[in-house]
Formats: sequence, C-alpha cells, structure tokens
Amino acid sequence: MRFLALIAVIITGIILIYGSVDMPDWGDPHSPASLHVSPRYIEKTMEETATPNMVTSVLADYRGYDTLGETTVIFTAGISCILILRERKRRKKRKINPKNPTNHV
Amino acid sequence: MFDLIISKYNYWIYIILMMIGFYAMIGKKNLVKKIIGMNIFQTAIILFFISTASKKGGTLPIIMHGHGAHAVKAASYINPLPHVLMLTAIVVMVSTLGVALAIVIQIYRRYNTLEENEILRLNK
Amino acid sequence: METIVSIRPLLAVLVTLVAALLIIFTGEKHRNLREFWTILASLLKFSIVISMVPFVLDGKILKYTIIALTPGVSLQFRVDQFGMFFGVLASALWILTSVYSIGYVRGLNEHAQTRYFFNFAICLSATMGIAFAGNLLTLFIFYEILTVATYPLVAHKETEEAIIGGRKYLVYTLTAGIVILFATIFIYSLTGSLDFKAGGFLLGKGSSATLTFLFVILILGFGVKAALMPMHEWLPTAMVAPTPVSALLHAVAVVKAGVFGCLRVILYVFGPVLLHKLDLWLILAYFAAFTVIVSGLYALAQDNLKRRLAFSTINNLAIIVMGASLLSPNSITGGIFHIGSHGFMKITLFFVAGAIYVKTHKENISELDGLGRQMPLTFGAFAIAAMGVAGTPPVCGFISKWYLAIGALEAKQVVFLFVLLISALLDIAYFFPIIFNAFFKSPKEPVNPHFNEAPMRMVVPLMITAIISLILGIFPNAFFNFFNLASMAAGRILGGM
Amino acid sequence: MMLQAPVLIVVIPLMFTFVALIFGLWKKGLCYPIVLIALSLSFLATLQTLNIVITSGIIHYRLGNWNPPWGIEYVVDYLNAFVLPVISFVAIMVAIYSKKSVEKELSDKVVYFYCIFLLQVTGFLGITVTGDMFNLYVFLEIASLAGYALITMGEDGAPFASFNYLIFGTIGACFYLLGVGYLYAATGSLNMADLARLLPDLYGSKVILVGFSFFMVGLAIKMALFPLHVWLPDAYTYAPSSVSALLAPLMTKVGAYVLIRVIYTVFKPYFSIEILPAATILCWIAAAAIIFGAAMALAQTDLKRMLTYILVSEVGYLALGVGLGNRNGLTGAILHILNDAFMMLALFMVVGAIMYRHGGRRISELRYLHKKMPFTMAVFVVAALSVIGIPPTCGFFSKWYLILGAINAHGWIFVAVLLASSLLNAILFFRVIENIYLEPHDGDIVENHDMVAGAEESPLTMLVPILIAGAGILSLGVLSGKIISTIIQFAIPAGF
Repeated sequence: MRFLALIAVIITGIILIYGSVDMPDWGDPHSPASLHVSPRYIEKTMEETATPNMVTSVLADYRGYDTLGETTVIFTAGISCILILRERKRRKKRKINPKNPTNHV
Repeated sequence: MFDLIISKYNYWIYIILMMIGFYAMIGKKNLVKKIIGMNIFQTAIILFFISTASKKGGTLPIIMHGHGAHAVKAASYINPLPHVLMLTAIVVMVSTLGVALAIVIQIYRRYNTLEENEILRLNK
Repeated sequence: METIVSIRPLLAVLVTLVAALLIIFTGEKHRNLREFWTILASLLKFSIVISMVPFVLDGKILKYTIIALTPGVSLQFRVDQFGMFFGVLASALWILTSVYSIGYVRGLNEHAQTRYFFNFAICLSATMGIAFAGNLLTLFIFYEILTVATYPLVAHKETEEAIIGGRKYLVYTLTAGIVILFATIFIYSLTGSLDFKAGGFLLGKGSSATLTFLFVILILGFGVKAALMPMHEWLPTAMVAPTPVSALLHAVAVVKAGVFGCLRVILYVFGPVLLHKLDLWLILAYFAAFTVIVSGLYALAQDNLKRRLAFSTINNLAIIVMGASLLSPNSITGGIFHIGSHGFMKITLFFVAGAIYVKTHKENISELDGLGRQMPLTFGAFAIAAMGVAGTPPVCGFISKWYLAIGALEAKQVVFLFVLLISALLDIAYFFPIIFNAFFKSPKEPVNPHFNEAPMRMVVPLMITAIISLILGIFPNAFFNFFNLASMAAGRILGGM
Repeated sequence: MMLQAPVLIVVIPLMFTFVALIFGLWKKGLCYPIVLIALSLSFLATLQTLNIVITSGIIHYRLGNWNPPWGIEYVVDYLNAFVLPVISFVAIMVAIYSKKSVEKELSDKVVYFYCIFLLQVTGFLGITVTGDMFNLYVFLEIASLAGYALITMGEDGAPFASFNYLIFGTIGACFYLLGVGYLYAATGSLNMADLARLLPDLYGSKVILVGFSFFMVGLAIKMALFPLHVWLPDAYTYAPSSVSALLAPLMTKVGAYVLIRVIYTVFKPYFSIEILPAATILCWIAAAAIIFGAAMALAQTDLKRMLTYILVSEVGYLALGVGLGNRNGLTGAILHILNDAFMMLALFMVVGAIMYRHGGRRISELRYLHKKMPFTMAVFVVAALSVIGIPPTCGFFSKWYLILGAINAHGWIFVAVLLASSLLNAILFFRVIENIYLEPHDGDIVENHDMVAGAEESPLTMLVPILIAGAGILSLGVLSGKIISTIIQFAIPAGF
C-alpha cells in the first residue's frame, strides 16, 4: 500500500515537473497571468471601486460572489461540525471495544 | 538546464511540498497524519498560486500614493487575483480541516483509536 | 399503397394495459370483477382488431405515430396484412384463453391469481404491439415487454423447478434481446431508419459481409423465442408454467412473436431480393429443416405430455420459418397461414393437457391410457388437433402444409418436400399412440368409465378451438378472410421484387 | 424577477438555509416545510431558466455587473439548463422523502440536517450554473463538505467511510484547483468562455497538458470513476437513507456534467480526441468501470451496497458516452445524466423505505416484501428494468444512444461491454426480484400468504416520491425523443 502510494506520488511529481518546464519564470512580469485580466484590477481599482487595496477590491467587488461562496463554505463547515459532534443526550455510546472503556474526547 | 532550475525554483519547492503532503494523505495510516498531509498539500497549492502572482519589480497590490496623482501601471504592482483566490481557498481549506477533525473526533469516540488498520479490524 | 391514420392499433394495445391496471387495483378481494375486466378487455380488443380488417383487406395500411423516439424512428403502429393476421389470431385466442384460464386457476385454486391475470394482460398488450409495430424499434420494445411480462408466468408455481425454468427463460430471451438490440442499432446506424417495408429496406445499404452478419444475428436473436434449434432449450423447461400460460404464450404469443419477428426480418427488413443476392435463404431453410427433423425426434422421446407438445411446437415453428425462407409465393403464404392454423391446433392440444391435469392431475402420456372414455369431448378435440398438426385433411394444418409443399416445389427445392413429409410422419408417430391408447387401451389402474369431463369453462374453449381448426381446414377464409390476409401479405412482399 | 432566475436558483436555497436554521431552532417542525418551499422555488427558477434558454438562447448573467473575464458570470446554455432542473427536482423528491427517515435516524439533529441538506443542494446547483472555473471550485467544496457531514451521520461505519471520502474528495478538489492554477498561469483567465477562446493557441504547451490531466484525475475522483471510486461504496452504504438518496443520483451526475464542461467546452473537443488520446483512455477506463462495477455488485449480499457498485457501473456509462466523442455518445451521456438520476433516486429511496419498515436490507431477507410493500416493490422492479435497459423504461434509451455512439466510433469492444453489462445487470436484479417475489414453497408455507396486503407499505411521505420517481422512469423513456429534439441536441458542445 505504501509502495503504491509512493509510486502514485512520484508519478504525480514527475507530471508536475514536466508541466513546470513550460511555466512562466518566477516573477516574470510578462507572464500571461500578469497581462490578461489582472491589469484591470490594478489600473482601474481606484476608478471603479474606490479602494486602494486591490485584493480587497477584487475580493469584495469584482469577484465578490466567490466571497459569498467562501462564507458559505465556512457556514457549511460550522453547521457540519455541530451536526457531527453534537451528541445525543440519552443515547447509549456504541463502543466497539468494550475492554477499554476509557473516557472519550 | 541550470537556468531552468534557478528561474523556476518556486515550482520545484511547491512540487516537493505537494509530494510530501500527498504521500502523507495516501501513505500514512494514522488519520491525523493524513490530515496533516492534507494541509501540507493545500499549502503547496497556495504557494503555487501565490508564486504565479509575483512580478519582478512589482510591489504589494495596494495603491500607495492616494488617487489621481499619476496613472497606475500594472507592471508596478504584483497580481492581486491569485491572492484573492487563495484567500478563498484558505477558508475552504480551514473548513475542510474543521470538518475532517470533527469526523476524526467522531471516529475516536467510536473506536478509541486513530490507526486505520485497527479501525478496519474493528469494523469487521 | 394507401395509408390511413388511425388510432385503433394504439387502442388495441392500450385496452389490455388499462385492463391490467384495473386487474391489479381490483385485486384478490373482488375476483369476479377482476375476471370481468379480463373478459371485457379481451372482447373489446377483439372487436377493435376486427374493425380494422376491412381496411387491410382493401389493401390499405393503418398507421399511427405516437411519439418520435429518435431521429427517423418513432413509436409507431402500422397495421399491414401480416400484422393483421397475427393480431386477429392473438386477440381471438385470448378470449378463449381467458375463459379457460378462469376455469383453470379456480379449478386448481392457484395462488397469486391477480399477478397471473395482470401479467397475462400485459403479455397480450405486448403481443398486439408486436403485431402492429411499424418499425424494428417498436417491435423490439414490445418484444422486451413480452419477455419480462412472461417471466412471472413461467415462474408462477414458485417451486424450485419453476424458478429455474424462469431463470433459464430469462437468460435465453434477454440474451436474445440484447443481440436483437445490437442488430437494430447497427441497422439504424447504417440506414437512419427502421421502418418495415414489404420486400425489405436494407437492399444496397451496406457491404454484403455486414448484411450477412446482421441477418445471422437477427435470426439468432428472434430464433431464440421462435425456439429454433439449438436455441430451443428454454421452451420445454418453461412448460412448468400453468397450462393456460403454456397454451397462449407458448403456442401463440411468445413463440409466435419470435416467429413473427423472424418473418418480419426475413420478409420486411431484408426482403427476398436481398436474401437471394446474399444466398442466405437456402442456408436458413436448411437450418430450419434441421430443427424440423430433430425436434420431431425429440418429441418422440418425451413422456410428459406438455413437453411433447413443446417439441411439437418447436417443430412447427421451424416449418413456418422454413416456409418463409423458401421465398416463393406459396411457401410464404403457407408459412404465414401456418402461424394461424398451428395456433388454433396447438392451443387446443394445450387446453386438453390442462383439462386433463385439472381433472386427474396427470401429466405423463403413459398415464393417459383409457382416459378417452372418461373425457370423450376433450380427447375428441385432441384427436382433431393432433391430426391437423400432422397435416391430415380436412383440418387446417393440411392447408398450410399443402401450400408449403407447393412453395417448396416452386422454389425448386424438392428436399424440403421430403422434410415436410418426414415431419408429418413423425407427427403421426408421436400423436397417434396417445389417441389410440386413450380410447382403446385399457387403463393400468381402473378409471371411472363414465362420462366425467373437466369443468365446462375449460371444455367449451377447447371444443371451440378444435372446431375452428376444422372449419378453417374446409373454408380457409371462413373467418375474416383469414387465408386471404396471408396470401395478400405474401403478394405484397413479393410484389416488391 | 424572471431575468434573475439563474442566480435565484442558487441564492434561494442558500438564503433559505438561514431561514431554516433560525426558524428551526425556534420550532423544529418548521424546518421541513421551509426546505420544501426553498427547493420548490429553486425548481421553479430552474424551469424558468430552461424556458428562457429554449426561447431566447444562452443566458449570460453577470454577477455584480462586472464584465466576464473580470467578474464572475453565470452562463446557462442548453447543457446546464438541462442538468439544473434534474438536480433540483431530485432534491425536492428526496426532501419530501426524508421526513420520516430523518425523524427516525437523526431525531435530535433535524434542524442541522436540513440546513446541510439545503447547502448540499446549493453546492450542486452552484457547480452547475457557473461559468467560472474558480467559482466552480468553491461550490464544489460546499457540496463536498456538506456531503462529508451528511454521510458521517449514518450507521456504525459511516464516520470512517466519510473520512476516507474526505481524504479522496480533498485530493480530487485539490487536483481540480491545481488544474485551475495551471490554466490560470498559462492564460491569466478563470472564465470558461475566455479560456475556451485563449486555450487553442496554447494546446502544445506542457502546462496545458498537465493542467488538463489534473482536471481529469480530480473529476474522476469526484464522480467516482473506476479505479478512483474506492471511497464510494462504503460512503453511500453507511450514509443515512435520505442522504444516499440525495448523493447517489446527484454527486456523480454533477461530476459528469463538469467533466463534459471541462473537456468539451473549456477545451475544444479536438483537444481530447485528436491531440491527446484522452477520450480513448476515458472510454477504456469507463468500460472497465462498467464491468467492474457490475461484477462487484454480483458479489454483494447487502442490497444497498450492491446498488453502490451499480452506481459505479453507471458512472462508467456516463464516462463512456463522454469518451466516445461523437454526437450519439454524448447524447447518450447527457440523457443518462437525467435517466440515471431518476433510476438511482428510485432505487436508493426504495432501499431506504425497506430499511425504514423492515430494518434489514440483506438480499436474502427480503422475502414477501411484495406483499407488505406492493407499490414500493413495483417501483423497485421498474427501476431495476430500467437499469437493465428493458424498453420502454428510460434506461433503455440512454443505452440505445451509447451503443449507437460506440458503433459510430467503431468501438466494438465498448459495444460488447455495454451489451454484456445489460446481462450482468439482469442477473443482479433478477436475483433480487426472485428473492422478493418468488418463494420456493411446497404448499405448507402458503398460509403465510394471508398476511394483509400492503400492511407495511412505506409511509406516504416516502411512497409519493418513490412513485413519482417510478412514473418518471417510465415516462422519460417514451419522452426521450422529445427531450433530445428540444434540449439535448442543442446541449452537445460545439465542435461535434
């Protein structure tokens, strides 16, 4: 099993390295990501959103809907934790291992 | 070749991190170790995204001189979009972590162990 | 060729479906009401079918398109002479079978009667759908419904044996269904259409290797329900079903649906011209002839009456396929007509088997000695039908065999004349002892020598079918120009040549 | 209001989650009607969207009124307009169905359960409606997180199964995110339409190849495509009945939708068919999935677990249709999204109803159920026939197009696999049906038969959705020609 995992990891790594060869260099100001879409956020942020912090303007305005999703994720996680962790008050704990009835977390 | 390694070192770092995390996720038997691996994996991805944002000569994506003084040049600020995406992704990851830990607690309550092998044995 | 848009074929299919629903919602509590639905639906269905006969005899075709299923193919009904022939046969026999069934299940106090009548009705719907299907996909849809609806009937007794019989039935027919499905889709991908056409529609639509392959798998597929050897194995096993089921489904609906499918493929999908071109007709005819002889021999070896009838069915179905594959006008006429005449005769024989079973609980031929004196009507009918199957005038089997024989000569294939002769001899060999022993041999254990028949609800239908067999032998056109339907269908097919 | 339909699809269930939470904490009983209202409204919105798409073409809905590559947009074309109503309809059915089983299985957590339930549906709808790669990831995670939580609520083995699912799901989601990252690094865009425009110039780039392969693997995990399905059988077996009834029909279908979206819309079809052998590989994997799923299902004695393996096999159908890469194959796959959703819905709801009434679900323990629950069992039979592919049920028609597509692609092995899987499914289901309906008896057991028919029929809130699903299976088959000619033929991505 560990061997398989190792192989899977190495294959993934090789694929990633293979792909990185064609990646733009680190800090390349002419990489596609710097030239398409993002310049507008930088250049127009004051004009369009009146926010000097571009991360804020993108987060809360240009891509504000993602942030709604993000908060929903947190909400989901919160409710999930309540759902999972809330113990029924009078339920008998189902212990698989009766020999070791240590107190649980 | 050497150039390649130097100029793209950010990718090599993230790939190594990712491999470590990925291995822990699928190779380790302890559930908490799996979760730690998951976090390393996700951190690697964050690193990758953030590194695509950098520009040589760019500064933090916050306009410093107030507005209207001079036209803002895209090249002088680093790309804000990956940061935004990663803010969202971090939240997603934290949430996943939370749910994962909650499930692990539930598993521990039932089996009194976090070792995969033992759980599989008890499950029979 | 004039076509009329008419909803009647749809109604003919739907009426039994509705009846099936009524039956299941009426349930066990109101038996009489439930049986009333069956009878009502059968009468309604018959009258709807009959109302279409005049149009068809005029050479018109009734069509009804329900909904497009896929580009170029619709769920469509199309009533031509051949379909009409099968429709009349199935709906007419259903009335009698319904009456008989009621007698049978009540006589034996069968369990799960509601399920029984429900599935029966579904089967009839499906059969009617097969008869009136306008294209291969519609045919296939109803064919599969028939397969599934028959399964609970085959396994009805729920004994170990019945369940195994049901499994075997399913394995054979579902595999066949898959093969047919593949061929259907293949043809669709070649032509973009699946509509039946007298004389075939595949001519020039693919390489001869492809078409040969398609023909082989289609015949193999439909051949399973038509019980062509070596795919016949399920039929004798399925005889574990209650007798009315064997009667209607294994003498009329299911196996005839298989034969009907074979004939549709031979005559309406591929067509005589193409089959002559591919030289497949003779191969198929020999294939069928082989089944005719071998199944006859098998039948001789059976002691269980229903199993013997099953092999006799296999024998006659192969004769039909053989007739159609000879592709001469008279052989096709004979083949189609034999679907009907064999239906009437074989259902009589099965009814007799059921009547004997209900009255005496005897299933084996060796136990029937002397029973003729106790049940003269039943065995009289048996004698008529058995003679007919063997091809003795004046029973209707003679007519079909006569035309088949002429057809064999027309096609200049004398071999098949001999095949027919041998099969007739075999028929006599396996039926005559039964009749003789029943009437003239003294029973091993004393039976009641006095008149002591099965319930009238069973005897009357079997008398009627026997008499119809006789009448059809003397006046082939006695009912709704029965014979003309067959010969018109043959003419239409070969007219396309 | 009507113009806002695309966003309302997602926002309604999302907002009603809070409503349900607040009112639920006040009065527990209010949750159920609120969920029903939310899902019904959302369903209406999906119908309205579909209507708009049919009458006036593709909808572009710009969220926050920012133009596409900069802001997020919802793009509803025929494909997702077709998938959306399926999702919300299935969700309504499961919501109606869930009442009794949730009361029984999760009595003190009803409120939270329904909140997560709504969020789960929100996630599915959000994945389907969006036109932005990253937004899709966010909603994918909402759906996944909700799924992990819901599955954890199940039987004894559920938390561990859910944990495995979480690990696999996170790997899948991370791979997807990596794919997004690679595409972003190569193009600078996250918008699907923008990517579709920019990508063809870059098809030679290794970045794109790697990004594409990460998408494929990530989505394969999410849609449980063999051999990455390992999380599915345990998770769906142990999950509470209404949860498996929700997840089994939807999760895999949404995954399949995203797969079609990514490989045929974001990438041009010729990329995965001609430049890479991706489609061919997908076909072979799918064929393996179909056979493997059916074979594993044969080995099961537990009805629900058997169904989960059948689901694995059904995912194979979807992937095969996608991989065949021709019109007919894709028609089959898209039609199968609808058909399989209904089939799985019916089957998992029936199993849930059996467990609710009967307790057990071992195949050998199901005798006489047709007497006790005649309608439920009738639907089971209908759904089974549909999985086998008996006409006129809907399963037959998806199989028809898949086989047609395989013939068009000259993939004879795939034809054989599809045909053989019908037989395997027949064996599988008739084994169960035999167990339910036919009892070998020799007369003395007949007395058992006088139990009152229908005495233990599922409660009405369960029975109604089950019957609707059954009726759907029957009618969708006959209507499939209509569905294809009005919607699906336009839903097939450009380039075929």
